[in-house]
Amino acid sequence: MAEGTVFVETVELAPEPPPSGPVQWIRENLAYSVSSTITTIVIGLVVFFGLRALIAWFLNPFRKWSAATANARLLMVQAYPDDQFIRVWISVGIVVVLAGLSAAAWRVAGKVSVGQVAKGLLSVGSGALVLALLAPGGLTGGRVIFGSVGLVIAGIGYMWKRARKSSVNEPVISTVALAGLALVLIGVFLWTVKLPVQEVFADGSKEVTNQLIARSTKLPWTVQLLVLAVSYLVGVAIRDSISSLRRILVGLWALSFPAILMVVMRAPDIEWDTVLSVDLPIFLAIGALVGVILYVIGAPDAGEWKYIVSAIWLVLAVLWVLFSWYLFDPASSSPFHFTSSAADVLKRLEFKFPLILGALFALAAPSFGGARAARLRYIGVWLGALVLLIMSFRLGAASSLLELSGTAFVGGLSLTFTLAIAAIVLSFPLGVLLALGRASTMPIVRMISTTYIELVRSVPLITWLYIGSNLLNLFLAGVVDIFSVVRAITAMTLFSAAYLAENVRGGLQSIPKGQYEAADAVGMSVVQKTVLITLPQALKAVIPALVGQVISLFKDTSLVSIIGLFDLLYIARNVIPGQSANIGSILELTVVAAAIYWIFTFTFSRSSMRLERRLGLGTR
Amino acid sequence: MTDQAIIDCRGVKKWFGDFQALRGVDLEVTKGEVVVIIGPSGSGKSTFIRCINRLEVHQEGQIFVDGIELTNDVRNIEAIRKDVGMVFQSFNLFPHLTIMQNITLAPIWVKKQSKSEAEAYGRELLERVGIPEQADKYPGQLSGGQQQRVAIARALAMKPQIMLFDEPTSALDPEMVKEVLDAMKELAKEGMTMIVVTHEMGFAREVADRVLFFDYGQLVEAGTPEHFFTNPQHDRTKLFLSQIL
Amino acid sequence: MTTAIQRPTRPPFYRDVTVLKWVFQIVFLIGIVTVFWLLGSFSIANLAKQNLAVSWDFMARPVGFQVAEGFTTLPESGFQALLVGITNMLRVTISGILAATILGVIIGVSRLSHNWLVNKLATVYIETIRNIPLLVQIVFWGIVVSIIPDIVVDETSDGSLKSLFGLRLLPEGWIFASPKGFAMPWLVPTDGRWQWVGFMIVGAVAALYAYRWRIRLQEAGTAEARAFLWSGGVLVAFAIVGTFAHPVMGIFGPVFGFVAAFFQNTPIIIFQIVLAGLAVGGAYYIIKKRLDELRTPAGLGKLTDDDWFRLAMAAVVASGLALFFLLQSGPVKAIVGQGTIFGQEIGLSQLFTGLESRFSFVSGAPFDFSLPAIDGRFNNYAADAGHVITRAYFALWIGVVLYTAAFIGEAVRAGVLAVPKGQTEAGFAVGLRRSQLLRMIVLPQAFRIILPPVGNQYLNLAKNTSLGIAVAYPDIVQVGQTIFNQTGQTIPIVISWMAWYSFVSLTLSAIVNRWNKKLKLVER
Amino acid sequence: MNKIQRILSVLVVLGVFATACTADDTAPTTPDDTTQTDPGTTDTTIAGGSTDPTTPVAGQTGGATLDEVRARGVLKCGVSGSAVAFSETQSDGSMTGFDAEMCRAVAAAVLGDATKVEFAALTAAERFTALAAGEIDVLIRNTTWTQSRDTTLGLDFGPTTYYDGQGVMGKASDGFTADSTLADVDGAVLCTNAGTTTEKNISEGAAQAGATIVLSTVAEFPEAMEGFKAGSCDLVTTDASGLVGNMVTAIRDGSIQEGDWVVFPRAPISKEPLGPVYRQNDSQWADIVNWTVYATFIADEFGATSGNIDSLIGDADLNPELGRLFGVTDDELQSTMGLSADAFYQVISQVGNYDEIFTRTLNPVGIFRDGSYNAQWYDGGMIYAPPAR
Repeated sequence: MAEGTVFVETVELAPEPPPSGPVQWIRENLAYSVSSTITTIVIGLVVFFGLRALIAWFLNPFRKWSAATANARLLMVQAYPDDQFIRVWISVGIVVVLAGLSAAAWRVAGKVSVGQVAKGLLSVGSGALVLALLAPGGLTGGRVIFGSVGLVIAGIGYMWKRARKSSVNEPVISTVALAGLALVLIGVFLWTVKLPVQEVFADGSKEVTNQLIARSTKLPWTVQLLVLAVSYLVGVAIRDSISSLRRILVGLWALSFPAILMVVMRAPDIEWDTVLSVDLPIFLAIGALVGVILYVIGAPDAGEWKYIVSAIWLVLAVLWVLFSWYLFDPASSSPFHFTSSAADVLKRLEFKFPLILGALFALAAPSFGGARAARLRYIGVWLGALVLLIMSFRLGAASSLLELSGTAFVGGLSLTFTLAIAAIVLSFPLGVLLALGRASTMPIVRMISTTYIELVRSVPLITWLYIGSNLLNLFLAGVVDIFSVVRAITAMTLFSAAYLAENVRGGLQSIPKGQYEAADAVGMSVVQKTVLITLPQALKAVIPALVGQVISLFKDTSLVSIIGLFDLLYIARNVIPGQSANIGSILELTVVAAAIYWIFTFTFSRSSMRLERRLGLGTR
Repeated sequence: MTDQAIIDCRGVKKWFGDFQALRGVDLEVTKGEVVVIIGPSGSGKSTFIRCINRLEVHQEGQIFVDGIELTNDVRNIEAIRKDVGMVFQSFNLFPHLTIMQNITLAPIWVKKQSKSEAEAYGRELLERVGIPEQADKYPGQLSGGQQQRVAIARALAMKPQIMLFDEPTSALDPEMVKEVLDAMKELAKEGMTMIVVTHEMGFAREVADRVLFFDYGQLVEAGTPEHFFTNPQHDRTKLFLSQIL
Repeated sequence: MTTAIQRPTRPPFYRDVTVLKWVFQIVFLIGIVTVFWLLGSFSIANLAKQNLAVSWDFMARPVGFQVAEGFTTLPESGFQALLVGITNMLRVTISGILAATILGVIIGVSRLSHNWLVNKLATVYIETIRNIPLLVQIVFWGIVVSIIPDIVVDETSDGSLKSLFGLRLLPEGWIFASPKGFAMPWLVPTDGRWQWVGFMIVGAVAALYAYRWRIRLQEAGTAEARAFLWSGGVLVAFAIVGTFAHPVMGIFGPVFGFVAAFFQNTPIIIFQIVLAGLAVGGAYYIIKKRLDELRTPAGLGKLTDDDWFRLAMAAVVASGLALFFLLQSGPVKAIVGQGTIFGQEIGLSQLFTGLESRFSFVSGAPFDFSLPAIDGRFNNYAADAGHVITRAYFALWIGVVLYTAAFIGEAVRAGVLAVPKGQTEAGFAVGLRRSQLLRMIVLPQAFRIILPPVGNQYLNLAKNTSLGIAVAYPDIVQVGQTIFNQTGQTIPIVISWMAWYSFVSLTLSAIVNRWNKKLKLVER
Repeated sequence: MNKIQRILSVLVVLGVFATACTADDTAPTTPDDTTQTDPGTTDTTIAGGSTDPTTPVAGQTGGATLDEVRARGVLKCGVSGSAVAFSETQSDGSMTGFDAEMCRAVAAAVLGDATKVEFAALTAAERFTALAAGEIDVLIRNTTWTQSRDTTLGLDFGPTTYYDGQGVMGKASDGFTADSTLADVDGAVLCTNAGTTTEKNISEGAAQAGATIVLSTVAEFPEAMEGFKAGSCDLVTTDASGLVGNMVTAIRDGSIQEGDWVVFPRAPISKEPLGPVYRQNDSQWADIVNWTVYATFIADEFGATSGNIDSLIGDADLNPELGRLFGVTDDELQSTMGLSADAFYQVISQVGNYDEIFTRTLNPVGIFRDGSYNAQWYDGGMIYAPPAR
């Protein structure tokens, strides 16, 4: 055709924005059909009245929130002495520094678009506004301020969102800048927001006044925030020059937990003359002897006798520990040799455990030895492990310089964390071993592992905690006293190991058979196959499940309150309502405890999701 | 080179449950020989070569590799696996290790070579299979043909006397088959003793010293490629060849 | 080149893979046994120092404490107290599983809803509930129930929840809510219930047949099946007829009596032989099945050492059991009801005697409809009217239900999302509505993916009922704890706990596995 | 080469064991000196050793708790940590209350310093195990002295420091008065915490009085109080001291008026003598704990307080009994018990006498001595110490 039809005069370059605006949004998301409209209205009413009741309950002047704010420290660390509190801050500081450095080393900094920020502002602001409007009662000052701040934030967000539509290239903001802003805001809150604090008088009466949040802690927290910022910047500065920064950080994280325990709970009294007269000789003698043996049997041309020697060695060492420890004690009238504390047991074993460790190293020597350099490296690892072992014995057996009033252990949220971390760290090797045992071709080993895993998993944790708190004492009273927290950790470790084993087994099963065959075909030993091929793949595959388990273990620590450990829940539920000033505050404190748990668990699960996504990207 | 058999199988039998996979296989392979095994799927060819490095355990009969009998003896198994390299149908590269790590893993940990020594040889091998530039990548970043060539390099890194190939090209796209076969031909030229399970008749014709035909767990027919492809004796062989050629 | 096949040379034992493997395992086993032996001897010695010895006597003795709720609140013996704990645990578990499933599906579907409000509400629910320890939630609900008037402003004086926003929901006096718990109408079972249950078992069989019959009809193409409707109808019909006709089942009374007498009067040696025979027969069956699976033309010589181990284990366990039954008449007597176990006569004979008495002719309805009532000057719920949900029960129940439902909701959502998008599109393409699509296309397919995690959640729920101890709900853990606080018999109580929970876990996982298998078959 | 290596390594392994074994043999392994067993331990204990193999396990002879405490330098005292007015953990983590003061008194006697106490907060369930296993030296945790506990647990009970009795608290609006009896509770929902003797007492008591009650148990007593306030419990029962404490606090809070709640019956449902508990068969330690308690009684009896004790002992005509007790005169008996002569002087001057302790800790929650069993014997109460001579 000669004359075509022209539909548009000029070609639009910029696309039309999709229909938007509040009305459109409601039409699409709340009222897209008759039934959805009805649902929205009904649910909306329920939410409206529910929220209103909830807010009313929270703001009710009869609520004893001051019981929580006044006892904030009790909830965090139970009875930690005032003059030693700097230790707690140092511990927090260690974590903060490591967190800052890690954030830099793993390059968590990302970009977020202005649109997303605007959207966030809009929803936070309107949320605050809605809450302020929903609150029953008149327009009192606090509510008006709260509501108007919300309105302003929402307004900024909305304007920003509208504004960005005109620009083609969406601007981005660094998440680090946002995080910095958040830190500044937290700092400002620390110095300005007032919360109820109670003063208790001699006759038992009390007065509640609003005071600055955490009068005594605002300065330390501000310092911590600064430390966080500084350590991040330091991390950014050094991450390119130190190539193994990530590996070093992983090691530091691993060491930080025992280090913090030592700092906070023990302040170990290291007797240097003992270290020089005992530890050093033990280290030199055993280290050198075993080193020589490892050098000899790690040689590539050593025969099978190397296994036999190591096996006999291991059996002898284990028997020696068992028999000298319990049974063949000529001086004891009963077969049970009593030692009064774990520290004493540690002292008694300081010489014997290195021998067991040495035997284990000797058993693995043929797998990891080899050329001269490899053998020397292996001996280096052995010496490092020996140092750690002897150090932990020395530090564990040393008496504490720290005098703690109240119970001898940190309680509250710190205990919750201690339990969770200790249990997950300790259960990890056990769980991996159990998983390998269950996947093993050896029927007796498989049977024992399977029985253990199934039995432990079928019985609830609380019964294991009872077993820990009652039976463990019964089993071992007269041999070694186990501190109640350690008993709980033992029970949780044994419990969590079974679940961990099942997770790891899932990972093991996900490894294709070809991987085993390939490893076999190049002549790897069982140990090599497991350590070099199987476990790295299996563990990587189960990281999400493991993180999930950490989260549930964190929640499960609350069960120790039933066996009377002073964790967060126990303090909230028993100790604080047991103060004569705070009788009747149990519901408030339970809510506070729930909120604390929620904050941590929610943060964990969100970050684990992010981790999963990152890992998913990183595999290929 | 002597006529001494480097692989000597006598009456090898193997069952999976009540399914008999091998029904008494007798075979001798001399040093430097390239043996190609063909046969319909399920005929036991893979099982057979997997018995040679004891990935499968034969139940009756005897297998000698380089004069060592395959038994439950730990020492013998160790020794034989160092001597026998294997390339799998599905590559079986270790996905969590780089190409170089894949190749040097066994020399370092099993042969106890030093790392620098192993890496030097590893680079040489990569050169030989034609992918020197991929050393620091991960298996997942390579094409199938490249992966299989890495697998060959990995097997060669142990300096084996014998190489086993279990259908090395059947998981590959057609255009990648050639690069793998070229690498194998190169190897054969260098005088490596090879046992190859494959459906690549061209390869068999060109490279093999001997072609074996397996069916129902038995060695049905053996012969030189010319004899085999031009004048097969057994009816089963004829039928099979007529179907695939 | 024909070389004769020789016998394979045997490697020296210290290099033989098989020998090494077994030596390692035996050393390992000895190590484990030693550790347990040590622990055992320590605990016995330590108990002796406390003038205690492990004993199950408390099972037969009066306990001297009151259980807060259960089929009896004044148990006569430790055994009965534990039994109360068990039934209480089952009450929460079963009703909790039902409620959590319903709520979980609602939550899961809401999470997928296009309605922003519904979607967000479900998300908030899940994120709140999942991230707070269950124990904290149970404690919270326990406190909340005890202070209801603080929260709900009750307009009526008697605590009866009659209306919402002025709207009458239920007839007056049907549901009560007060800090003392909740009360609702209930079908209170009477003596006739056993016969009625017997009647319903027959009805269930009939319903099953009806179901199959309808399916057959449909397959024959003669009629639309409505198989569920039919079988349900049959069941309802039986329930209604049974309400009046249940005394018919009384004829089973004498039968049960005869069985009871048989167990009571047959010489015990017969049962011993039968049980020993069963053990041997079972082992024979297992071994034979295994051998049949492994049979090779070359005979048994081709068994791996693993197989040998299994067979030997089966044989050893079976002969051990057989010997035990033959030599020990006590346990056998207890099983058939000629002796006592934990001082209780609870054998088969007693079971059938009980059934006999319950099936003898009784007239009247099997259930009474009963409305809750309030009496006394303290305005308590009358004990024998309606059904009262106590504070502890409610706190535990609502805790585990809300908690489990959050996880079930996530499982449902994941399962639905796992159904390929093409299915949804195809469903829309043939003109299904969204709800129909969900019900008829998506959920049935998602079910297969959902079942394993949900089964796991059921198990968790069953185990989590043990947290009732935090609100003093008398389940087996709480009752057991009270017993060992009084008697010091920790070890027997712990063994009872383990036995019971293992039993529950095994049963539940067996049921879930069966379902799983069934679904897989359907798939083919 | 191979052979030489083999022999060498076997020799080395055996050598290690040989040296190790000799090291082990030469180390003293006497049971009362376990701290020295292995090379590498320093002898930090004083004579007698800190860890007699038999001590902390109940049912054996010995007298080493004192030495153990001395060696440790701190007294481990088991308390509740959440019992209003008896042992409260304060917001700064310190322990206050009647039981905590008694712990301090023992520490003052043994170590001369009332602050050298390590409080172990224990639940009802674990308290006896903790004591038997040696986790604590003495248990002062509102624990009722009963025959069964005394005879079966391998523990002994010291003198009663507080005579408590189980009471019931009801609301005046339900018609209860201080004169109500158990017969009046018929038909009520009665709340208490599970797993204690209170539960048993009330069911037995109500049954005897012919009243049927609905017993509703909670896990922790504060929850029972919440229920009582809200109405889910018509009555609550526990030791009268706890009831009064809760009532007074509620009155002070303004949540109830004086007289809204009443505690009854006049004669308690049960006798609940509370006092220190220690391991059986360590009579030296038993004497120390008992006489520390008695010292506070006697000081109260003769009017010696922390305020006036210094002027008292300087006084020439000091009561001879007090003189002996405070180690002023030569015929003091504390040294015989293994304590320093001024042990009880330290108790009174640092902690105070019984009346001071009582007034300081229990008066604020509304518990007073006058007219109760906890008055001195000459005031008609039951606080009565054997003479110090």
